[in-house]
Amino acid sequence: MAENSNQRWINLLQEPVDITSAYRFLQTPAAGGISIFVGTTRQWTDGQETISLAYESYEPMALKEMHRLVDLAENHWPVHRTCLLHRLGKVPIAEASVLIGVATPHRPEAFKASRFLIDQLKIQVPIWKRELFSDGQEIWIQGANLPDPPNS
Amino acid sequence: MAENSNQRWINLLQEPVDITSAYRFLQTPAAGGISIFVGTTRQWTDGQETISLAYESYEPMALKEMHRLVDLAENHWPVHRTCLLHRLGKVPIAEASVLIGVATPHRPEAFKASRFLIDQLKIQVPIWKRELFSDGQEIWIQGANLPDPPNS
Amino acid sequence: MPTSSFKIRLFSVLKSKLKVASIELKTTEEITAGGLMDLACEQYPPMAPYRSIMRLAVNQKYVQDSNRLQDGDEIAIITPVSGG
Amino acid sequence: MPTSSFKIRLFSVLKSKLKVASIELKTTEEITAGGLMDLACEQYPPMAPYRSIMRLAVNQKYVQDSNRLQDGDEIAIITPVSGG
Repeated sequence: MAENSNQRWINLLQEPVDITSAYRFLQTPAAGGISIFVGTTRQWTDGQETISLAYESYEPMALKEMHRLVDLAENHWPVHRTCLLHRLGKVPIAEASVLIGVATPHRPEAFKASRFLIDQLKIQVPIWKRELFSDGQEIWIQGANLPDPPNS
Repeated sequence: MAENSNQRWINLLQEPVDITSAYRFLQTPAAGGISIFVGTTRQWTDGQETISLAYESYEPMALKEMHRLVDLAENHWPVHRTCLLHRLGKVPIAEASVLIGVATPHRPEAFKASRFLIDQLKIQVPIWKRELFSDGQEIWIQGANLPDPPNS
Repeated sequence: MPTSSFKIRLFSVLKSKLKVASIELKTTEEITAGGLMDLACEQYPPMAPYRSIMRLAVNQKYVQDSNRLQDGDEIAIITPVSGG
Repeated sequence: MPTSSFKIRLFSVLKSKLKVASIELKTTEEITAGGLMDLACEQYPPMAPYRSIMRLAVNQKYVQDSNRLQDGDEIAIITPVSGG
């Protein structure tokens, strides 16, 4: 009757993130709500101008952590479709570095699951951002939290 | 320096909602986070099968209420772009009836503003859903709350 | 006070029950939003079961039941909405 | 115990500071994740300022500093991530 098979699309990309394909993947008769979060390269931060961001990753581990986070989300909420895409390399201003999408029966769990996934991705998934500023400065951005070992 | 002009795209549509256009509209150098919520027609609810939904609206008032809600969101959060689209007439299974999108500097306010807008839309905006079930039953769905007069 | 006439738009379940998209009510006294909805339910009994879940919109804005109405106002009765 | 040799992958700021994508450490004693990071900081002083914000990943999973390492483990030092 109701479709129970969860599907996920998890990937690290060298090319631009395609929101249209992500949305098509998320559409399912089982869902009433789809929440999509897209992180984009912002030009200005506290008066400093960013020229571009570049992302590097420990790729096989990043993919495993992304799968583990989707496992956790599926255990907490009735998530029918999940999409986790992260672009690597240079991401110009206003373009997408990350896309998180979930499809659930109702809207509250769509918001909760997508918020959980982006918050956890930013702590757990081994991807790092290098920021190039207009004054020529180029720095590795460090997150605020150490990642946690699972079950700790 | 930083771009301060907020832009909004608010509309009632007879045709399908186009997420690609919405995303393009939301992209801006001022944003670091874009949150998009899409409400879709779900096939099954408590074992009852839905064939389709059809929406009717008090259109001029619906547009005014949608603008008022965006005014409220802009007063609460640094929202650079907002998109509120609602389809009218028949919406088949898995297709979008509503799209809410916001672009903000950081992700927490993107989630908060889009959640606020969809929750308020479902209480305030004069649009009603007629649901056709597989057993031939066809009913008007009623929301749980009376809309509130502003400033009350 | 001369007779005031109010055209009231109906939607959703009220439009289906009454099989019309609007009704017209006349009154010779000043009337509030709540008073007009009471009058509508008296004159159109199929509306009465919905009285407690009606909100009046005047000139495309929701108003409290205590609001006084003016001749020429654009009026609609709104039952709980279900868009989204 | 014979000598164990651990190849440790580096990323982000550590890779930039050391100008290499990996380092190799040898030990003749059993060693924990925390012990290996301490040893790395001794042998590569530019890493030392980052010791308190390092997490070890073993076979592509984060581990507690108290975890014992095995010969042949795939090891990486992870500083706070900043994807998204």
